[in-house]
Amino acid sequence: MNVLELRSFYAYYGDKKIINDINMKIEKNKITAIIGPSGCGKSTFLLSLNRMLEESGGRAAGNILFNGKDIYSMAKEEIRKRIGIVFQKPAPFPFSIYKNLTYAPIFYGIRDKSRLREIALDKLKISGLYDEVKDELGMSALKLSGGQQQRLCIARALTVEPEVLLLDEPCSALDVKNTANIEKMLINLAGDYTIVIVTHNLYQAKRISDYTAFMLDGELVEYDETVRMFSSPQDRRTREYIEGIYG
Amino acid sequence: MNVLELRSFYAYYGDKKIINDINMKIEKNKITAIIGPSGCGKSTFLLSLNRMLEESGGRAAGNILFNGKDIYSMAKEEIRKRIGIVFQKPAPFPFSIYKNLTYAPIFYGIRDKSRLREIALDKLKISGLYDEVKDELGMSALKLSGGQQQRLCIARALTVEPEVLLLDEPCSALDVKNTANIEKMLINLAGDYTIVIVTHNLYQAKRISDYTAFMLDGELVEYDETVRMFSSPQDRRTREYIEGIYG
Amino acid sequence: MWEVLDRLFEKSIKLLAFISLLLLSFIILFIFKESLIFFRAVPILKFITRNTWNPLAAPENLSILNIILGTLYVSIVAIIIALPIGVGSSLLLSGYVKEKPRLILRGLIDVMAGVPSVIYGFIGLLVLVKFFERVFDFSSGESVLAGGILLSIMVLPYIISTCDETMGKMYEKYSIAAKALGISKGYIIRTIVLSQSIKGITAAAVLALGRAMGETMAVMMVIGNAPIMPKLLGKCQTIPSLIALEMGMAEVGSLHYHALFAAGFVLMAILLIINIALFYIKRSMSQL
Amino acid sequence: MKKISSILFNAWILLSGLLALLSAAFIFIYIVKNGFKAMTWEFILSNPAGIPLGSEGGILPAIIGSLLLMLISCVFASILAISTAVYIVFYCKSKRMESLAHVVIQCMAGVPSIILGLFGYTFMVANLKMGRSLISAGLTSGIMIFPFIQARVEKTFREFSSSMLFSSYALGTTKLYTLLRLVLPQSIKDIVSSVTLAGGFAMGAAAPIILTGAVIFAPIPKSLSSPVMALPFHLYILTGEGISTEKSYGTALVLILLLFIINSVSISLTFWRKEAAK
Amino acid sequence: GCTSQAPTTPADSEPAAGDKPDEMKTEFKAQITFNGSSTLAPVISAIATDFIEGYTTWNKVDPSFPEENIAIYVSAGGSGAGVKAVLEDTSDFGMLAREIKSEEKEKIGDAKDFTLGIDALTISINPENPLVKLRDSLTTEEVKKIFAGEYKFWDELDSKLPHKEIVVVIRDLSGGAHEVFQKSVMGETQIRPDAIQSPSMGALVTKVIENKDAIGYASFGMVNQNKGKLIPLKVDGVEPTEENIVNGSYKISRPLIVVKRGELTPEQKAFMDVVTSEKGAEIIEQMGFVPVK
Ligand SMILES: Nc1ncnc2c1ncn2[C@@H]1O[C@H](COP(=O)(O)OP(=O)(O)OP(=O)(O)O)[C@@H](O)[C@H]1O
Ligand SMILES: Nc1ncnc2c1ncn2[C@@H]1O[C@H](COP(=O)(O)OP(=O)(O)OP(=O)(O)O)[C@@H](O)[C@H]1O
Ligand SMILES: [Mg+2]
Ligand SMILES: [Mg+2]
Ligand SMILES: O=P([O-])([O-])[O-]
Repeated sequence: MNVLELRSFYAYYGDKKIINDINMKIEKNKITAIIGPSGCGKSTFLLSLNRMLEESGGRAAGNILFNGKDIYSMAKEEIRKRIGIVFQKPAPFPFSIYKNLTYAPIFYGIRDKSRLREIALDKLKISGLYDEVKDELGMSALKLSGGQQQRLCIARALTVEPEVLLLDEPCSALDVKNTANIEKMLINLAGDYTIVIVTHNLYQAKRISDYTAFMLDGELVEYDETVRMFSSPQDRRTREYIEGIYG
Repeated sequence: MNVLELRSFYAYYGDKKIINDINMKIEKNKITAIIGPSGCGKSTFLLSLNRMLEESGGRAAGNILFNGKDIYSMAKEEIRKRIGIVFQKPAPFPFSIYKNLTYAPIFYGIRDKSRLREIALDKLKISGLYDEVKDELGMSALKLSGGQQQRLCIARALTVEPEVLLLDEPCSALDVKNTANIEKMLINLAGDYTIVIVTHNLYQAKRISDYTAFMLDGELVEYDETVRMFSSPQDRRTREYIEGIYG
Repeated sequence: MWEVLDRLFEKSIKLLAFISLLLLSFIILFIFKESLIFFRAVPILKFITRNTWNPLAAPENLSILNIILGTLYVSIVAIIIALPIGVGSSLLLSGYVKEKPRLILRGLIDVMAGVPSVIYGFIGLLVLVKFFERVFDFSSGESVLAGGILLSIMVLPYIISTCDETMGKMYEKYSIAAKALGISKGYIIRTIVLSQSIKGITAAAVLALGRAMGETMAVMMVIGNAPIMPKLLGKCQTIPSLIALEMGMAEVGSLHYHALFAAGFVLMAILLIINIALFYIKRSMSQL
Repeated sequence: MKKISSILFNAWILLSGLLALLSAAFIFIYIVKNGFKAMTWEFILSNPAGIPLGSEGGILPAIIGSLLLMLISCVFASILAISTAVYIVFYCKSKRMESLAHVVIQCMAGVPSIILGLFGYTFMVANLKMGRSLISAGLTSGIMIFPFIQARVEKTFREFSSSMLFSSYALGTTKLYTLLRLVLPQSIKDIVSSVTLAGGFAMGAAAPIILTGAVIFAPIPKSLSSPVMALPFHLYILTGEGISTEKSYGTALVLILLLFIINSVSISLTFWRKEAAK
Repeated sequence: GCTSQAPTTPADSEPAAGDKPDEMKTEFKAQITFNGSSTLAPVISAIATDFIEGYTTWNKVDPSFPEENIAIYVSAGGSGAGVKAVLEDTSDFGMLAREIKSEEKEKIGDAKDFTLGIDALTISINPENPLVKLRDSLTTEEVKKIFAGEYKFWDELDSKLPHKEIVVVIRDLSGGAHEVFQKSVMGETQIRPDAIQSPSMGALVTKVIENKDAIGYASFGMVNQNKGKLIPLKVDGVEPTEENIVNGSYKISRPLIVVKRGELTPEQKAFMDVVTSEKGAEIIEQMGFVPVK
């Protein structure tokens, strides 16, 4: 089943076309990886999916259907609630860990203390951060290590119960251990959430994703099951990109 | 032959001990990689080697010998001239490419125009940047791409003819292609320079280094030839770290 | 619920911002309007190119070339004195003073900037002017130079705080990389911080020039207020002091009254040009 | 050659630092030394007296008046200036509107305070019949500090990490919620410090209030429409009419001390913020 | 004296006399404002402070007044500002340290003015000026030449004096003194344009006190307040003394005037009665001026 479907979708910054005529379906409760060289439009692609593109000054054309409904006809707040995003550089709010996790739920009207606490702890557990911080929920989130901050941001994105989780190079600034933690977590999440992850680490794409999309200059060059894509890429450019360096 | 030797070396930030009793020799004209989880003290270790630790508010105890002489008994400017360092985030000076490369030589008293030009072009060639920028030496260095900036910073570090080059995660913000360029360059440099590189990318350590040191909580857990280290780690913790994820 | 509040908030913010901008525009237009009446009677060119100011003659003789020149002269002298000192101090602050003392010093600089001009004027009259008379044996110490020196002390805090801001950032940004090359602090400050702060320094100079030209009370006490062609060691008159001295008597609606507005308008026009320049300097700086 | 230029350079920056420090120290010491004699509790806590008025007694109504003027101008200016800053940074979508706003504000920042005084008098006091009053003078000073507050607050907002804003919007929260729960807690200290600093300027300025509301004698004002005494104007009269040098220095000292107190509030706020950020 | 009850039914406040309740309803103004001459402002404020401290509320001044706090405000901006404030209705009373010009009176319309005292402009010099020992009088012609800039150095006035520049200090245009001096001494002749314009009488006097070569027209009141620090010269042999000023033989004098448009309200009258009373005169005298007897 498809959660998201792009139909001749274009994205622009000013007059510059960044995403060029993409048609693509993203399957529910699977992990889809987006790969491609720097500047090819991966981040822009991701931002388009939950209308954050508008906030960064971009402009979209074409359709993106979310469960069959065009996202540009829905309220952007709702879209963002249902499609969460996590960026490359973790940006925890300068509050306590706990407050980071209740920030959005409070906005969505949850006032009940015990309910809030439940949400916070639940998401911390999901993101594998619980054991590391359970005694320091009041500590400023800025004091966490990079990897912990990133996991906190993922937990925070989950507090609004999104159906889709977009991740933009979430591990690029992290060390092996933290990366492993996050990958483990994503694989666990995949049962309940649809995950789209941008990565420049091909090994990572290979390790965790079910589907992989290769982008070049704003175009979708190839899109296939990960296993197939890495073993027998159809397009010459994909092959070059995958084999190019470490081949 | 050893260029650097640490003897029961400790480093502190305030009262916090970051580097704990390290004894280690670094071989000349080889690449030594430092690996270890985030926060284990890799950067601090590197900063200690050319006394930049003092600038970031840290404090050292114990000895580091550079060609047999204790670096803390030498002028820190001299140490830094002879042991260059390049950081994770490239920080070119806000001058032209050319001026970035002549900045330090002029400080060290070189006035002769043709000599300066020679140095600049030479280092550009070594860092593999020459072909890309040869027609635009007057362009602001800030306009270069991230990977180019990083290579420029390496070239700049080389302009003072250091004997040792320290690199702190130089590729973590770069894409595959730029990373490959820099790795190629480092391998080329290894004949003439001693290189110490901190990386969180185990593959990178494996690909380019002769020796690898694994640090944990400020201690040197294991230090060996890279091939040996990755094939048969002696320490349980090293094994766990290396295998932990992709094992 | 938030959506409703959000819309309400956005509306009121827009309204308030709109009111503010409208108010400011109104004030500017108001001053413009009051001067326009004067320019109908006296052509603007005559107003700014002749040099006799005598509102009591009949018919009045109202031209302010001398006064414009006086305003510029005093302010430029002030900048010439204050800029090197201010830039030097900021370089010192940016590289050689630690974070905490620097914060305190910056606070003190803010206090300096807030010392009322009446106080400066008072000290200027009793100390500076007298010093000139004693030491240099001037017949009277009121002069462009006295005004310039006093003003230079007054604008110094503005220059320092504007420069220090850019310079501090520059130093922070590049010092580690430069130190890693074994380069000394002095050389870093001299070659990177100074050369990269040129735009910041220009901005500071322009800001200070604006302050200096608009300063009233202090300048009025030490320049002698004689509407003659200004000389460095002679007396002069500035537009703000002209307005301050004569606004009391100029009856609303009289030509003299409108002439004072017109003088203010000329000052604003000069300042506006300077400020627009500043705006573009700032913008090109942020694009860096 | 390298030596000489570096020595010259060091001499220059040291000397200028010294000069700047000396001139500041001179002004403070001069005022403190001369004003110290006048500083008694009676001077601070009583009304001016004597013939001519002000040659004896104290300056209590002027202190209160100045504080009230500061309060009014701060409240007025900060509501408008902060709203304008919020609008420009968070709501204004058109670049042209933004530039236009900046030009108007820059333009205003360049208007000398004496001209604002003239405006305040003609428009508020005479045309609107608000009379010489606390409110006219406060509003005129408020207009004077508006550009200052606006610029500083705008800068504070602009420095706020855009990735945090981005993250907040990405959670589907609205702008208002983000502003209230995320931006405000982080920038409130900077805002307060800008406002207090501006308040200090408003308190020290004589030019905008001479025509719009300051008088030689008034008791502590009871309504917005009463004229007030104010420290800078009192100082101006004491010196201008040669009434009493001792009391002038005393008044100057009180004014500086008040500024000092206000500024230390702002300094400690900045300190606090920097500490908290660590 | 000030204790004498303000007349409740004086001839010149007709409306109030007839109908008291009506007066209460319409416009009792507890607040009186003055603006204008910086010379006169301290005098009025001193009287006002006394008045307020003595009575506190209006009903203590006159039982027929309501029990409201007395508020009298004085501000200063120069004599020009006094006329201006009355014309523009921004103050109840204007204060002037010069004659009201007839065209000003005309513009005000129904002008009521009270002359409170006389001030003189003394031609004053620094005590260290050698002129003090040489002569104690200047002729009007000499004064005129000095101020017009015909004499630029002291030795041009008298060859025994040193060759030093004469520093002429004047008031700015908004002060009453400027006009008085122009009219009674300079006539058609212009004052030299490079004279120092002091923003206030205090600054003018300070300048003369501080500068050995300075000469300026210091107010008689200020000279009395700074006895010995500056030396007033005789003009045409006439010394600026109280007597000479009153009898008019010292010519450079100016009246101290309070002016108002229209009739005084009873409460304004109550205050002005005190101003023009013995008590007021005393204060005027204390300030160094000559009260009108
Ligand atoms: N806010 C923006 N305004 C204008 N242009 C932008 C903006 N963000 C990105 N771009 C441009 O859009 C193009 C695609 O950028 P994008 O960030 O999507 O690439 P990417 O594939 O994510 O690259 P990377 O791997 O380096 O993150 C680039 O050329 C970039 O310069
Ligand atoms: N300037 C500093 N002041 C105080 N403590 C510091 C400073 N720099 C680093 N530390 C602390 O020293 C410890 C080691 O830091 P270091 O940067 O050396 O780790 P690292 O191994 O380089 O980590 P990473 O892989 O994340 O870069 C950390 O606990 C860190 O909090
Ligand atoms: Mg990207
Ligand atoms: Mg590190
Ligand atoms: O008393 P004056 O201010 O008019 O000189």
